Amino acid sequence: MSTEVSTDVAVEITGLKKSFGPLEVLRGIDVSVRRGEVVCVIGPSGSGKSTLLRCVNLLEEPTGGKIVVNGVELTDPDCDIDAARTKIGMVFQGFNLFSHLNVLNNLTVAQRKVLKRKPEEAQRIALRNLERVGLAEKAGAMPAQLSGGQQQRVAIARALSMDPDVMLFDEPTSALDPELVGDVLGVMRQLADEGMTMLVVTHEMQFAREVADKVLFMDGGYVVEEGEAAQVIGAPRHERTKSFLARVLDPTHQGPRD
Amino acid sequence: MSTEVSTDVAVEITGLKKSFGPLEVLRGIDVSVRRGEVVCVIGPSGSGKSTLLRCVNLLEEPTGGKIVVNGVELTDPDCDIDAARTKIGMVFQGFNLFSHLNVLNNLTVAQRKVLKRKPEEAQRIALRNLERVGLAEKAGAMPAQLSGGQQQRVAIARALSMDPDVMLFDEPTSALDPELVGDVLGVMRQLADEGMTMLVVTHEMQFAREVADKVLFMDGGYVVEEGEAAQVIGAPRHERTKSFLARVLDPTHQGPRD
Amino acid sequence: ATKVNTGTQDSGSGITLVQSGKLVTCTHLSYKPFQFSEGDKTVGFDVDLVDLVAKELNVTQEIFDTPFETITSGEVFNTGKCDLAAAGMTINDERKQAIDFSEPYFDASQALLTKKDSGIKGLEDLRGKRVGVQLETVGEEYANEKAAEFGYTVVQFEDLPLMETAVRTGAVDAAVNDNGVLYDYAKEFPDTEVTKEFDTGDKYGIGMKKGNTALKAKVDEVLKKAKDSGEYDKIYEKWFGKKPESK
Amino acid sequence: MALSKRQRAKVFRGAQYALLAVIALVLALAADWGEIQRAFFNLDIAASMFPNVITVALKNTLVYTALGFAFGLALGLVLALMKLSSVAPYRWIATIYIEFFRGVPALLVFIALSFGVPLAFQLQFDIYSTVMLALGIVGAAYMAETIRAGIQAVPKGQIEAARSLGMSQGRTLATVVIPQAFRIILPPLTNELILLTKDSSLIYIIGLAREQYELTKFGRETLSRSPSLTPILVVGLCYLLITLPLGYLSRYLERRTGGKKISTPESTGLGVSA
Amino acid sequence: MALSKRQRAKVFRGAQYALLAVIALVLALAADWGEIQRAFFNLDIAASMFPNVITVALKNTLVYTALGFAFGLALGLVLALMKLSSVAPYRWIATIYIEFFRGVPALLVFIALSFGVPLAFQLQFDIYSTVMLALGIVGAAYMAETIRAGIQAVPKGQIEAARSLGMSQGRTLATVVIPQAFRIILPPLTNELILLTKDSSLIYIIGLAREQYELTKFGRETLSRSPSLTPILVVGLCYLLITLPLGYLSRYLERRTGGKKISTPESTGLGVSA
Ligand SMILES: Nc1ncnc2c1ncn2[C@@H]1O[C@H](COP(=O)(O)OP(=O)(O)OP(=O)(O)O)[C@@H](O)[C@H]1O
Ligand SMILES: Nc1ncnc2c1ncn2[C@@H]1O[C@H](COP(=O)(O)OP(=O)(O)OP(=O)(O)O)[C@@H](O)[C@H]1O
Ligand SMILES: [Mg+2]
Ligand SMILES: [Mg+2]
Repeated sequence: MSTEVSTDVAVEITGLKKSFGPLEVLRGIDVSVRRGEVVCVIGPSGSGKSTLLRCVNLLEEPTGGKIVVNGVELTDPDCDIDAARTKIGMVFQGFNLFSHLNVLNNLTVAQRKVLKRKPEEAQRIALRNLERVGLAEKAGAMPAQLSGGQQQRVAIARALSMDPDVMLFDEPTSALDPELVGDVLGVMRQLADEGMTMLVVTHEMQFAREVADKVLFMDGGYVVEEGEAAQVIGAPRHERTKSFLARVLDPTHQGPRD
Repeated sequence: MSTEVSTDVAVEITGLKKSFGPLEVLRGIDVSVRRGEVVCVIGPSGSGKSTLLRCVNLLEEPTGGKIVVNGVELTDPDCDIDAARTKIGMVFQGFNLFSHLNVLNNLTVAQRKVLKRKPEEAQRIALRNLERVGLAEKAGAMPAQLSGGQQQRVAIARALSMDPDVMLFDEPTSALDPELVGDVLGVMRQLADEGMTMLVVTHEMQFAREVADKVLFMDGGYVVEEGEAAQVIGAPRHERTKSFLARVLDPTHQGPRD
Repeated sequence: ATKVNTGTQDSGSGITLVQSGKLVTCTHLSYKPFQFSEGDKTVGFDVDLVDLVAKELNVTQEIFDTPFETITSGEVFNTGKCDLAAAGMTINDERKQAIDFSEPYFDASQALLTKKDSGIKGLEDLRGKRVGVQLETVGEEYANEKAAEFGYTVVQFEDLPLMETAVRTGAVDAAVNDNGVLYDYAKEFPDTEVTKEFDTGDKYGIGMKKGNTALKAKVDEVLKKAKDSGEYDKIYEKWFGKKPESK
Repeated sequence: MALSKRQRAKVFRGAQYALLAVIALVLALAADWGEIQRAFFNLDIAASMFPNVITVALKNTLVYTALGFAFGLALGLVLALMKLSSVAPYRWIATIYIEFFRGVPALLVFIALSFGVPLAFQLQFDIYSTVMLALGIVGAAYMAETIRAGIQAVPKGQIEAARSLGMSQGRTLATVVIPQAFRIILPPLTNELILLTKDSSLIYIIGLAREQYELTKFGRETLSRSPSLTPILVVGLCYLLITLPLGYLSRYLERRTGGKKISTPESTGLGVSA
Repeated sequence: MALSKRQRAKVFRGAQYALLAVIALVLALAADWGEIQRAFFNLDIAASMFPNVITVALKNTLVYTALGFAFGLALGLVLALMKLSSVAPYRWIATIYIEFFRGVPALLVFIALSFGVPLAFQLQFDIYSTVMLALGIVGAAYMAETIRAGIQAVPKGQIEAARSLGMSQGRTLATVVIPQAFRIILPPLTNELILLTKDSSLIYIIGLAREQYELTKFGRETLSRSPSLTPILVVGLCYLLITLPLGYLSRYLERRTGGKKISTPESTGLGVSA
């Protein structure tokens, strides 16, 4: 299937462009994530963060540019994108657990149907990953019976069950009540510590500062600033980064809105 | 119709009780609002503030106690409650403009159908009140074409068009975007300055502090604390008032939730 | 789905039946006393006659109820729904173009059913009134022919019972249909009466698919045998309470 | 791997088109085209139906439907108000009526009404009254639940605002609730007009004079004279002339009113509520 | 003022009860009770209908409806997928089919199918096939739009989650979309089963042998022997035996699935979309 080339770079995005009709959302993005690296993407609403992430596993078809994940060029028309996606875990803002399946089946269905794992093996892997996110005892529950934080942790475990090389997170905690955010961030931090390659869109500056190896600031379809977490968040160079961070970090001193 | 007794007390609530089935929401409330006075009611969610207000114009039927507005006992079974309500303006959190009528007709319909005013007179009064809330130019608009703040100001004008003796406000700004709150509070402040008797449920502490003659703090179906605005908000005596105000005035230093 | 007319071959006679072992008879219920329901069976004069044919063919008769217009237009034969049709059906030229008939087996005429004491004695009393008929019957044709002359409105009903009931409810002032069925109805419901017969000289025939000469021959043969043997008279008396005046 | 997913998708799409072509071809070869033309598109027969199919049949279908709809709407409004009444017997009567007439076929109702009721009550109606009653009784059962749902879909805040301005319950109903409910129920009501148009095909059962024929009866009549499907096709198109524009209207109205969904028996099953 | 509002309300309520009583009284006096009993509740006639009304008529109604529903569901699913297809001709065919068969009365379809099609194509079907085709063709038009709406009501996030786990489009459809759509459409589908039960009253038009009678035909037949409304009432109650429980089921299922509303033609008018 995919010809895996051993390389230090997990995700390589070059000149990525994406338009929705006349709306140019990504205007030429270059990003490179190395194996084991945690990269956080920050930026104002509508700047194209989600679109970037969704392009990485081709949920959105790029209009231009090249995306290589683990040596496989996804933008090649002949790429087996379904196979490639099994190696790219994705966690959504809205959890998107399969609402008609219980937690365990949420974790096993793709293992069985896509990776063709045996039921017992799939279940074993599923339970191991549920344990990783601290929800082993919820294996039999239906998604609707879980809190948002628990659902999101199950969603992470579901992605992990496919043994991905890269994990993509799109604002995994934005839809959560404040007191449930911590659990999810904790799981993500633990993942990072275990050496998972991660590309994370988030508004949690504290998390970015502590966990990210690199932070990208996006605005208007461009990567405006890029660098170490401490530098981009602590001492931003660009005016737009500064004003964004001022608003996010100190919302009460926000100026009057239009 | 209503036998108006000249008295200094506009609203007199004695021993008011209200249960919804087994749930006792008001457990004996005594409140007295004097003519021209502005009374603000504050308290945590579910403490019964809305229920209290809705009892004052009998939108909820009290389970016990007595309510006298302008000398008319509303809780008397033989009271003409429809007539009494024309003297009590009510402004809702959700505006509740009649969605099938334009702004002008929202203000004239009850004048014509209930007070039996002539169309021209009703229109004149409506336009005067629209001017009071700064929306004279919106007379022809439909409610759906207005912003939340504009809708709420129209709702206030609608209530004022009935020439009420007392105005009840139930969290009039809670459903508004932050930048629209000011306009509505401005109109209310102006009303207070003009000497309107007002009973206001609000979370806007700044407004309560500056405008209210008296502040009631409700919790668990009782009035826990009552007094001058500066005292209740600035120097609360009761423990529950203190913790409530701490949470409302300084949300960032809130302790961990359960 | 099977192709039309691939039924079983009756050895020797050249008769092909649409369903093996069955003689399927199309009719339009109810047409008392020619065919109607009694208990959970369909019985009547026509049914007994066709039973003779079925016996001769060594099969059992099955009654198939279908809208009358689909019989007279030949649709039921062309779509292979039945072998023959016995439905108190008058032989006339228009129908002969669509289907084949056996030799006549019953003499009938048209008659007028009214409510008792309505004062309606004939078509001349019906000016400005409503006259019920049954869809696609000779009675309908007759009533339509005379409508202009006598100035009444023709109202069409789907079946005989609906038409007869309409006379009782007053929805129509009178109804025209074959004398046999109307007398039978008036006997059962004494608040109605037959006030007039129109001598149209109708003759009933058993219908079948155009060109099905083998079956026609068999039916004619059975009818003739029955008349000769007196079996026909017995059946006639069973359903009409008297012997036939002529054959 | 011989084919990438993308190539396979292309092949798959090609296969779909090919399948379509093959089916079309098989149909074309298998069918007897002469017979089909005679059966479906016999222009002589079609021509012979005009102008009566329009001036008599289509007109009558429209008139019958309109009569039934008007009566059904009035009766439906009464039933809806009864179902919302505080007087329990009214609620029971309305519920039984609605349950019964929604649960049995319209044909059965028509037979009962046109033959049973006149016999039982010694009443006699003219054709228009009978049609109005028959279609109206069936239509009222549909519409009652729609109207009730529409009334209940008017936001509570609207009623509270009216009451707190001093309007009485009746005044609130007339000034605020009914006008707003009406806009909510307009789309489903249009839809029930379509159902009623189709139900009007059953009134032949009550017995019709020639100039009272509606479309289906007219089609059957022509069919029995000339055995071809053409008459059915012609009257079928006449029905579409009514129902398609109404369908568009219903969807347009629904889009305009923001697609506020109400729970009516059409969408949720027989309305069973005590 | 003589009466307070509250007193007036009491008087008003009293008046409503009084009105009810008066209407009941008038009806009781005006009607000919003997005749009504004979007309509606003739026990002899009712008794004579058993057991055949159950063992033959009700059974056949159930069988016919089930056959039509099964075929209609299969055809409806195909049509729904065609309407969602990326291949335009499939969408056109499905749209035309749905528009046409939703816009014309079922009776017309039955007439066309039982007499027109066999003539045109020289095919002959047995009774069960004809019934299955006739009811199924009508039912498929209802159900196609329901199924399409149900499929489209499955949240996009569910599909994205499945795709990002590496499932192919077909696998996603089978594993995630169809199972979830099925739960959404179960209530409206139950409802369409009710409509189909009622439509089965029209299949007498295709011609039936005695042991093939369904309820309405059986009732009419009994009616012709004994002109009383009793047969109609008896078969009416038999229909309710089917439709009322289905109605309850539909509402129960809808409550259970959280009353997620989908836009189906039943609730929004004829589905007209290109
Ligand atoms: N499927 C789509 N069709 C059309 N426009 C889209 C689509 N998806 C996104 N957009 C537009 O693209 C722009 C960028 O969207 P995107 O969701 O990537 O922003 P974002 O940075 O993730 O914002 P947020 O922080 O609000 O999630 C927005 O203007 C959005 O409206
Ligand atoms: N119609 C009702 N039926 C049953 N319970 C009700 C009803 N209205 C209110 N309640 C209950 O009464 C309690 C008090 O409600 P109320 O709306 O008066 O509180 P509140 O102080 O206005 O709260 P908030 O600040 O959230 O508006 C709540 O527990 C609420 O659930
Ligand atoms: Mg986003
Ligand atoms: Mg409240």
